[in-house]
Amino acid sequence: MKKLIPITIIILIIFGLAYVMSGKIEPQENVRALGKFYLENSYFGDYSAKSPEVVTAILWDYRGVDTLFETSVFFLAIIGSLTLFRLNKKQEKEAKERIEKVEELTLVIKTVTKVIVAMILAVSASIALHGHLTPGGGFQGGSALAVAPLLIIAAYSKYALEKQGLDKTRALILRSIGLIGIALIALLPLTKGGFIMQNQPIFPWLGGSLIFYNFFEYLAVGAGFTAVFLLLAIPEKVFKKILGVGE
Amino acid sequence: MRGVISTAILAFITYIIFTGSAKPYDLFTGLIVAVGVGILVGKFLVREDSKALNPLRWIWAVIYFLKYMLIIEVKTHLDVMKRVITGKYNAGIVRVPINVKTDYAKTLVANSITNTPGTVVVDLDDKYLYVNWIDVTTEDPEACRREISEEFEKFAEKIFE
Amino acid sequence: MDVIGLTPIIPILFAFALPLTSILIKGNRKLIQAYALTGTGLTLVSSFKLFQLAYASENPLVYTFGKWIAPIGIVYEVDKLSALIALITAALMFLIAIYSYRYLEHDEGLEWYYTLYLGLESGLLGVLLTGDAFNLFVMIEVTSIAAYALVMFYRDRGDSVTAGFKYGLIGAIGTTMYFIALGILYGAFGTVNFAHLAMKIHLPAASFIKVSSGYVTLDVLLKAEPTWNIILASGVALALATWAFLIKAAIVPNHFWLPEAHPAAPSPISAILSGLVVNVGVYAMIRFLYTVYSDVSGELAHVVNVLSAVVIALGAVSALFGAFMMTIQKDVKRLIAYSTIMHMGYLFMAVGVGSSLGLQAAVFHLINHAVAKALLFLAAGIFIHAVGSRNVENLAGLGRKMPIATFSLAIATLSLVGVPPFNVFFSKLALFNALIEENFGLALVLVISSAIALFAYMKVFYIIWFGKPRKEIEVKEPMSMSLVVLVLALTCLAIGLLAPVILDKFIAPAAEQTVNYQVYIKAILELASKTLS
Amino acid sequence: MIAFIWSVIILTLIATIMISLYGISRRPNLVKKLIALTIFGDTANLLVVLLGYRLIYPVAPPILPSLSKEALQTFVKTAVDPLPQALVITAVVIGMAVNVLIAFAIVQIHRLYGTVDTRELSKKLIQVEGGEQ
Repeated sequence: MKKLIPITIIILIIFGLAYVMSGKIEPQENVRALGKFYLENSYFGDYSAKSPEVVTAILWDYRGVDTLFETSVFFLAIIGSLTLFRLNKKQEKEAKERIEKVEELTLVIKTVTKVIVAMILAVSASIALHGHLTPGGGFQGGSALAVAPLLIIAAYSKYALEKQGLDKTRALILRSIGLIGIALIALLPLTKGGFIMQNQPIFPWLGGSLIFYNFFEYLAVGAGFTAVFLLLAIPEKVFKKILGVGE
Repeated sequence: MRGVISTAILAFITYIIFTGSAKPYDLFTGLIVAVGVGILVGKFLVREDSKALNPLRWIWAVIYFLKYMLIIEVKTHLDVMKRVITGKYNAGIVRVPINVKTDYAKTLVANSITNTPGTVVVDLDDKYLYVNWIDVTTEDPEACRREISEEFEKFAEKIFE
Repeated sequence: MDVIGLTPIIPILFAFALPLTSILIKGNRKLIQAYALTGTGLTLVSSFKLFQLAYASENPLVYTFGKWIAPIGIVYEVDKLSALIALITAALMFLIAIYSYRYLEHDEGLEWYYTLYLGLESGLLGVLLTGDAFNLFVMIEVTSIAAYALVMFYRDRGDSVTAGFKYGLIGAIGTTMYFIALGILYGAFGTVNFAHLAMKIHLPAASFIKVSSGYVTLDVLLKAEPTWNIILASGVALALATWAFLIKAAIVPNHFWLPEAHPAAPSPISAILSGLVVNVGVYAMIRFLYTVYSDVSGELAHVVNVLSAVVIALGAVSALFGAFMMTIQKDVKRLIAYSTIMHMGYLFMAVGVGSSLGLQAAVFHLINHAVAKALLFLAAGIFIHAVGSRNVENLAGLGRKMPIATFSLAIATLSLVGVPPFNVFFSKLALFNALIEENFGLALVLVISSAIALFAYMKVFYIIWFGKPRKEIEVKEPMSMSLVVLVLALTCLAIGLLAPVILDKFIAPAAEQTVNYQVYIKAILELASKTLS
Repeated sequence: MIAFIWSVIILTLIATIMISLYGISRRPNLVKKLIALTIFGDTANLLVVLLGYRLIYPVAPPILPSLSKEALQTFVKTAVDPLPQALVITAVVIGMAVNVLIAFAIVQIHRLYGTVDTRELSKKLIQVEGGEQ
């Protein structure tokens, strides 16, 4: 009841203001000149990124630098998280050992997870590799990819994942490779006398360099999330011991 | 290289269905992705290649799918609808022995039971399924098995064992 | 010309590869240090080249990423102001990288530290070079996120994690505000490029620009009318953006994160945060007020005037508040952090004045403050490193054991309070001249707060030099750290001695070019017609 | 009528922003602060996406339906503005990155102090004030 009154007031104010406002604003029916330029030129036209997906064309071609640094923001966030939860070699080994028996989920979930993981890998790759044709792209694909390790951590345990060789270090290596790939694709045009992040005509086919960016971004984001999940899956006890904080 | 081919087929089919088109680009990237997925996770999915690639098992799987969807599901739906209308039910959890051995077969049986209305698997261990049943007619495990899961197990055995 | 585009890319590339490298070299500290020095060193070389180019050229330099001219793509537009601050930034980052090695000798995680450090450098340089308002947002975020993480570097200490959390939360609010402002700017003007925005704002008066490139599509873009009421939109957008910049620069009432965040970080990072990261807010403010919204007329001028008045008032409050808070601090680094708030107050006062003199003073003071404040934190860091405490009382009497550090600390404090012949004196003089033109009260604020600050600094200095040591500890002066500090101290002196020349040769042209929005727009347009023809 | 609904949507978003800011500043629980922050960021993103919307029928997403010149004509007439969407995607990723870092900080605070309540935290912080390095 106590919450109802402010909510009612807010709603009334909104409707009242909207009534006043609605006479004054005209609904927007046209795109702005810049938006129209992108719509016209993304695939056809002389100034084209050769991609029918206009948003991806803007992301990785017209305004590619934004995306390059957006990726580095995410990279720095993950590095920051690793810094917060950093472990030295000995502690890392400790974190990899099971301190107690881990309760795994039932057989049905484990079996289904196996099949689903394979399907998730295929689906996420499809999202990433069709980023220049349909909605989606490297980041979206990578986020979908990261669901696979998350499911494994939930259904089995983080130790199962590490036993199969996917530990934090490997995830980090994969992430580094993805990012270096992006940076190299961005710098490649310089060798041909172009500009940083130039797409056409240095990569002349459909989508141009967008495919490579999407692929590397897919790898980097997937691996980055995996590293974060692995870190979060370390039991609280281990960390408290490392930090020297009592229960 | 265990399980690569069968997993790759699964991944490829998923990829093409999800993409929704089969242009050369899709087929080509799909193939690469499928092989990659097969190499990565194949060994966890498949224990014996000869079993997984046996066409007879696939045919049985298709038959089972059709029968399950068209006959068993309809039958149980009607049954539950009747119960909803008449209000006649006698719910309870029963213990049902399970005879199939492999993980996939067990999963198939458990999921089949859960997916039909009126029965839900709440837990399972090595020998038994614990099923929440809408109409407990018997508490004898073997009788339960006959009522609930025998048909599923028959097929599961043919497909996976 | 590639050097313009490459300057922020070099450090980020080094940051990308550092985790992999550190795994390959098995975390060898010396190699990681060498790697970091290579990265920052190359960036320094690149920004020095940039500096030369910018000062040799009449117009701002433009680099088109992906060959897309503005406003289609992102351009880096480097005028003298950007190049000058970029050089200072790169130089300080390089020196502090040398200093960091010894300071962090007891801590693990050097590779993470340097990854974030290089990311931070890339963000700072990107902020300075970019000619696109949305790219500015992205680069501010790069800077901020690295800063948040670095504040939390001592992850087992509750105060630094809490301070980092607070900093992150407030920073995220600020940048989201700025993002909304960008949305409004795009909604109204249909562009997020600085030069293009400036053109749209000055459109009635900008008939001097030949808006014709011979290429139809571009003409349509350039001639497109603003779609909304630009006065209202500018007002809201500027208010939101200013709020964001006030948060980034820690001006009262958005200052509260700074006195916690800056001391909590390792001293080299405190130096960067106080010397360079807060400048982001000032620089962005200058870009908006002096380049995009310079010389506007009519109702827009009214909007800008109100905003300037608010900025000046908040700046004055910050200056006094920072000065008073300095006197009651026991923690050395916290004291210096409050001094940062005070100096940011000066800068905003000068920025708000809106005259060319004010801008000159602001730019000169920004540079001097960066050098002197970094020096102060680094010099204090040497003592803190030796003792392991930030409490002033515990540092008592250490001064006589570390002559170089003490000497530098003395120069830093003398310089910051404004004693001739050190650098800050001359920028304070310039500030005084600029402020007294506007209002006598503002100049008085400057004088009073400086006097209070002098008192606060002298107290610390007295204790460190003459105080009785609490307990005898063996201290040796760490050479690599002391040398860096000495270099900075001499720089302070040199800038002070050469102040008239520097003002004349570097600061005045930079300020002049910044205010000249016509040149700023022209550089973009000329390049556009050249690329398209 | 359309204009009225349009105004209601925009005002609702602005109200959400206000409420989320209230949440960030007033809620004592750090996790709730973070949740309020994500609401704030998402609302800002939604606001910017709305800027690119067109109040026409039919309206299309900015993806070329088929690779032919004929399709382009109707496409340009019906598609929404792609630039705000691109900006928002960038902002979404950045916002998420910041949230990840803040969430990790909260986890770490909880490990160190055993609480995520600002009132208790400030009590515990005073005890270590003037702390040793």
